[in-house]
Amino acid sequence: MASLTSALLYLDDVQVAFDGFKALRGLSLMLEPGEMRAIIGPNGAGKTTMMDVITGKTRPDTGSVLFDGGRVDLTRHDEAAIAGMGIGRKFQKPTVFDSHSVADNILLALKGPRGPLSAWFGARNRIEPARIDRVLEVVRLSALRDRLAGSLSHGQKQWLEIGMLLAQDPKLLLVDEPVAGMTDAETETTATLLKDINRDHSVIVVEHDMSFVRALECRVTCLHEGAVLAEGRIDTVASNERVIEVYLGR
Amino acid sequence: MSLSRRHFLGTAAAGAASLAASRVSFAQGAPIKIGILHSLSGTMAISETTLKDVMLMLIEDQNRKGGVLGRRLEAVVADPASNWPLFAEKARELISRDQVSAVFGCWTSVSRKSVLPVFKELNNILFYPVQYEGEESERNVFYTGAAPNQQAIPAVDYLMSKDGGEAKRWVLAGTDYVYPRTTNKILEAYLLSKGVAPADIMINYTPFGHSDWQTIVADIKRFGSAGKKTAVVSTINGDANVPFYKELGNQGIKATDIPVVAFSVGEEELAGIDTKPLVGHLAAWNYFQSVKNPANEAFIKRWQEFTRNPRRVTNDPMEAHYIGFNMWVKAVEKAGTFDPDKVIDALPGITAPNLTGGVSEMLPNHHITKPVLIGEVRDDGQFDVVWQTSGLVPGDAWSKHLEGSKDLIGDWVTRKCGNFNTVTNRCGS
Amino acid sequence: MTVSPLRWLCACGLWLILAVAQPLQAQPATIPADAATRLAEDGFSATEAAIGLIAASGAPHAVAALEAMADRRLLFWKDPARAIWRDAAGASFDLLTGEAVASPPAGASLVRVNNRLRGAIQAALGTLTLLSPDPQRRLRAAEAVLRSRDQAALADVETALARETVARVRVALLEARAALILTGTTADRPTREGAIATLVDVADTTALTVLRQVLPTADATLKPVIEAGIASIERTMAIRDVAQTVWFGLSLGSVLLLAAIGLAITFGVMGVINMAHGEMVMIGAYVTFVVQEVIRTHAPHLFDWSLPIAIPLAFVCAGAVGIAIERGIIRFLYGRPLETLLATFGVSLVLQQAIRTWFGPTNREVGAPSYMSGFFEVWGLQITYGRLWILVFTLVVFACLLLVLRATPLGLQMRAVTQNRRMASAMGIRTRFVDAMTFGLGSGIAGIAGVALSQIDNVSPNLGQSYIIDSFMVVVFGGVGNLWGTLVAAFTLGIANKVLEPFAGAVLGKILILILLILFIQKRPRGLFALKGRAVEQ
Amino acid sequence: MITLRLMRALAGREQVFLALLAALIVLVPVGNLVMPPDSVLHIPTGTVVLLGKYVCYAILAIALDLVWGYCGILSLGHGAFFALGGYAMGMYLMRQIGTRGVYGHPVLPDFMVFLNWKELPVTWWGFDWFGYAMLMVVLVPGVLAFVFGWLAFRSRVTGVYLSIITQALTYALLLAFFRNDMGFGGNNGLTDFKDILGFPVQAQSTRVGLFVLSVATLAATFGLARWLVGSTYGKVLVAIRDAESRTRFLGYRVEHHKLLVFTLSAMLAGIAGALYVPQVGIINPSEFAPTNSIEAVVWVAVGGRGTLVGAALGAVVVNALKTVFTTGALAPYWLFALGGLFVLVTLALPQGILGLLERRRAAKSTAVSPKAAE
Repeated sequence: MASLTSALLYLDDVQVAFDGFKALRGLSLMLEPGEMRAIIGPNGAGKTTMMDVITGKTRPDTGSVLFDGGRVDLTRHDEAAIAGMGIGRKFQKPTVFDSHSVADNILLALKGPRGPLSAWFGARNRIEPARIDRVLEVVRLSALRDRLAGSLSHGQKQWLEIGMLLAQDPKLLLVDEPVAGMTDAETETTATLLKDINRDHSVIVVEHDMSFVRALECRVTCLHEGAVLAEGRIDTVASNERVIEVYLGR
Repeated sequence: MSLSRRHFLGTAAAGAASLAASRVSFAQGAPIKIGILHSLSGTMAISETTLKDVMLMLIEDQNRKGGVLGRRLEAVVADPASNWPLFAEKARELISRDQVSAVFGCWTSVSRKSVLPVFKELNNILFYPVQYEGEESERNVFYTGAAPNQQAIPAVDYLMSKDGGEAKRWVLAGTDYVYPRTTNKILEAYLLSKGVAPADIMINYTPFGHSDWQTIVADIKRFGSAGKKTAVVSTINGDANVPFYKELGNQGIKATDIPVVAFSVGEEELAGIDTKPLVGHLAAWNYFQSVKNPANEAFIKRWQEFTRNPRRVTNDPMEAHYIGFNMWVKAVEKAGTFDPDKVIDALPGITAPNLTGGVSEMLPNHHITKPVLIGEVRDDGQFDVVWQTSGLVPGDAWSKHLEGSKDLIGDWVTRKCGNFNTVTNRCGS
Repeated sequence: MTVSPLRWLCACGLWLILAVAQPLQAQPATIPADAATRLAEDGFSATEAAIGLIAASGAPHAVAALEAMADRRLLFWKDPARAIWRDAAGASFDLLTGEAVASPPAGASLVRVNNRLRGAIQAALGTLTLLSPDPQRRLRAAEAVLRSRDQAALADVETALARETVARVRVALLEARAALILTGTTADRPTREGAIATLVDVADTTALTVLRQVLPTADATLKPVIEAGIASIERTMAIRDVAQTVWFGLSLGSVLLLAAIGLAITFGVMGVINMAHGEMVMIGAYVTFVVQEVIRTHAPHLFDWSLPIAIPLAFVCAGAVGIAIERGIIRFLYGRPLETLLATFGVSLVLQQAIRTWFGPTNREVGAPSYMSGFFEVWGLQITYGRLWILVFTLVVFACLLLVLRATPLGLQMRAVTQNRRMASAMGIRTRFVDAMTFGLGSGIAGIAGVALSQIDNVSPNLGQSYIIDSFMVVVFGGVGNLWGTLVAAFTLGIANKVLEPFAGAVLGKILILILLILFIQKRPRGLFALKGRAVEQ
Repeated sequence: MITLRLMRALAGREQVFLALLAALIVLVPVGNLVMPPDSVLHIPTGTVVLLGKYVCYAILAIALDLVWGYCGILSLGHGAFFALGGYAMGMYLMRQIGTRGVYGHPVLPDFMVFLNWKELPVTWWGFDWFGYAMLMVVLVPGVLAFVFGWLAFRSRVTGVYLSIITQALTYALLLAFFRNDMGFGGNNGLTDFKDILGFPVQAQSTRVGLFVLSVATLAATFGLARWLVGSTYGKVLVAIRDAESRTRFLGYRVEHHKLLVFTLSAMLAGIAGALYVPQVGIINPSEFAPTNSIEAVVWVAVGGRGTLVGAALGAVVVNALKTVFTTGALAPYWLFALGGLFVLVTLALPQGILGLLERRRAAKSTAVSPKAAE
């Protein structure tokens, strides 16, 4: 087992309650640097809440959330700070800046100073277009460079959002249901894309699509009622009695 | 048939012979324009709309009498929408674009202050019909409403008299703006000079449109329980009065215990209140609709006919416009021209009958002489005059009871100065 | 009219009682002719003398005549001096003899009264009616004696006290007697001490007034007793003040709640920013005005029913206008709250000006039915009926609304639609209909609020504007989408306002409340009782 | 491609706007000062004052468009910043009156004399110095906006909630300035100004000068705003407007960005107020009325939000309508017209007048383009 000091992300006994409803009840999770992890689980298992906790949107009631070998306590920081530390997040519903062009979406996401003055007349105005092009190439959107993001198809938006994540160059990517609403071909491409990304980055993918999870060929964690039900290789998890009972069905 | 009746009424209202409207012939020349600058929308519409109507009526009647200097008069109505900068803008429009010969308008002090520079710059005439805090005398403005010495001080005198109940303790309650502040300053100085102890004076200010009077009315009640006869002098403004009086009625403060004398509550304001619980509370004005004399009765009749509403009430500022308009007509006739500059010089000394049976005179300080009447509220929303000054009181532009202004006088006839200092003998300081 | 025989009965009854009580006193049937002469002088002092003559005459019709004078129904003639009064039905009676007059001559003038005379009449009536069979009258008489401190009444007060059975009147008589004893010169020391003790027991503002009044002239030995009495009353009153403040706060809170409760539906439940909300309140107030006008002209005896009649009408009118606004404008703007805000602000301007055009810009008179006027005292606390009924009414409306939301199909559908529109639609709920009904409900409740507010505020086109900001603050403070929050917020703000008012003054108090609210929202952006969880945040 | 074309089209509109301002700067002084009064080309002083007022409103509208149109912060309290700037200028103008007040007091303004004030309150110190007053014109609204924004944005008060508390802010200020004890003249406000930097306020040439200054300031404001929204910062603002939490997860401190634009906008509003006061001759608490702020929002909506030029256009159009409608027979219907306009714009013209023109042009070009494509 990995230790706290070597782990990129370390969640221990995290609990979150909303008005009495316990969304997370003692969730513990550990992620190695460079690892890709798929999270599965039924609705209400706490997948999105977990992401909220990691990215600083929701503060846990108890438990510790540590990053970068235990050096950073994520519960003490807000979204912007956590993003700055190198945790990028893609939402379940693709969220891009509709009234900006595809290139501008990437421009805003690219790593670099993010203060208002820098944006007004500082470094962010002098970003080289080549950096944008490089990202667009990876997510296969070069041809749509000047299109308004709002006019993209659902799948294209998903990719653009992944592109924006890449542009941030984070240590860890949190990807929430990246293939929802995609065609089979698009799903396949996305799997390849994520595996490519995983070469330089750690990735956590939340997904329902089991064939997609299989295609990722990574460790799988199954959540249920706010805690880990099973963890391991996909075949091990998929054959777990409890997993079958609560999630996969017989 | 109707022609002859209108003819008769017109005559009655003016007290002079005239021809029926259709038969009046005017001399050559375009009509002379008169500006009417009263808010028809916004918060002040509640008070000012009536004044616009009364001006329209007066102008119509004057035309029926043959106009002025043989020229027909034409009203130009502007709506400054209760917006103070808009008052200045509309005043400028009336004077420079419409070339009016005089403007009748404004209600609040701030609207007057707002248009003042415009009238000075373009040298035109403003007739201002509302009681105000004084401390002003401008060449271009004629103040036909009451100055504090024509309303506040006589009212207090009355309450101190035997008939008024010999009040010994005073609550000065007002809306927090310049008129109540100044009036209360003057009254406070006056009361202290009359030997009232500072502890027997309670001053209270509330915001515009204050609607929850529970605490203040309870305070007044408690203040009135000190064993001395207590009276309330109210300079509460417009909208806040209705809830104030409703609360007074509800908390059972009767006029026989603690009388309230108001300076901003007239027939028009009472029209919105059930006055039965308020019988006996007082108001001080220079005119009440209930005053009995032929001129007033004709005026009321004409007004109700003009507005096609037999229940329409008249009030003090309407009378002020009535006096002001008639003074303007006489001054134009005296000067023989409509030129505002000449009319301004002709106005001081002009007299015109008021509706309470006297004859008011325009003074050199551009204020007028008026009788002061104290009325008690009746259950039908009218006032019973219970006291009145024996003669007419000349309006003081500058209060004798304020430190900064007791040496100042306004005199536009001999000294040509609105703020002449009688101690230093200089204009201005 | 039935009043005049009643009056006569009262007067006769009084006469009978007087006759029984004082059998030795001669009973002149007439008022001295001098009274008419003095009245004909038409001066306040002369009239005051006449009042004295009438009151002292002991004539059986003196009460009726004095009441007529106070109500401006007494007329006089000069040369020869004569006076008659009219009763409420219009019949005329001679002042001196009390006999009916068939056809009074022309040229009469009204006897003018001012506050001083009204006070004198009240005092005279007080003495004359202390033994009236009607307890209400006796109470008023006792209060009049207390106010006038007319020493001559002391004997009558004692007599009345001896046979008084109604507790309330008894207290008033006791207080009056104590006041007479203390302000008089004849009583001995123990009697005076007893009187002081009585006043300390009553412990109201009048008692305090009397004690303060007699303190300067009291003899040195009695002074400490009076001072101790004053201190005791002041202590009681200090405690009472706290209760009074709380009551004022509750009352203000009920007004705030009433104004905000409709908004809690349209804004809180539907998320629609309705800037025309205040105008719905205004419509309700004008409906009340119209109802009262109709009643005044067609069925004056129904006046006390005007509010119960106005409430459903106001609900329907304001609700209909609300539905029209929702169907005509707001439904195109769902999901765009800021645009809704602007459009409804436009609507509010139009509605204001429409009312101004139809009803004129001036205030309209809305009268208070008998049960809404006056006050009663509980433990020295003055509770005005109007405010009390508004508080009760507000709570009833609140309870009804809760019931509608919890227990009716519409309430269920409303909650379903607000929580998940698509799902509700899929379940067969007509979401558009529910939207319109919800908005109509919120507006209708605002209309009902207008009926109540017409009792304490101006009925003018500006009525609505004065409540809109406060209403929004209440809803936001309480937490959007939470009716209980709105309730707590309204009463909290009401009481806070009233607690601050004596220290900071009305203006500064209001400013402080606003600043505190702004700061509070920074601390808890979603109000006092915010719903937590993911559903809310999205 | 479409974006680019749109950009070019917009830029064209902006050029027209700036050209118009340049024309105003030249033509109005000539028309007023050079042309004889009976000439057709003469522009009466009243019109100059009126135009000057519109221009000040246009500056306010642009300031508001910056926060609302680009950053999605619907401030219903911008009138407060405008009024604060106006008060700062008004206080300077009051101090310039010197001994020419009716009481001839060397230091105290008239309203303080007759309320028996003995000395100048601290808040008034330094306002006799023009530089200090001008500093206050931007500093007071700026600091208020900064403090308010810092509190509000940090605790993520957004959308409607923010609108309501901005409204509460201006309402609280309204009540405060109505209080005579504050020492700002209460309900009457500040008025009867004599001169500004030694030039008499009433003089024709001063009026024209102020007008030219206002137009120049409008141009400068527009330039600044255009530079800002054209930079990446403008893109960040739009990103915040469209997807605030997305922006936050990208690592932007949304509150800092909002705070900068909000403070800047408040300062611009303050400058607009400062220019407005000497031209209309009065500043009074009713400028704080929540209705005024809402009306300003409507100008922006009418012109077209998020376009800058549209905001300025809306301010001028609505106020010109107001001028026309409030005189003569139409006067009682003004509120119907204004209210109707609000409803119409929000329902039928979500992009405002500019959006309408844009659509017209787009329709024309698409009608032509198929042929061009062939």
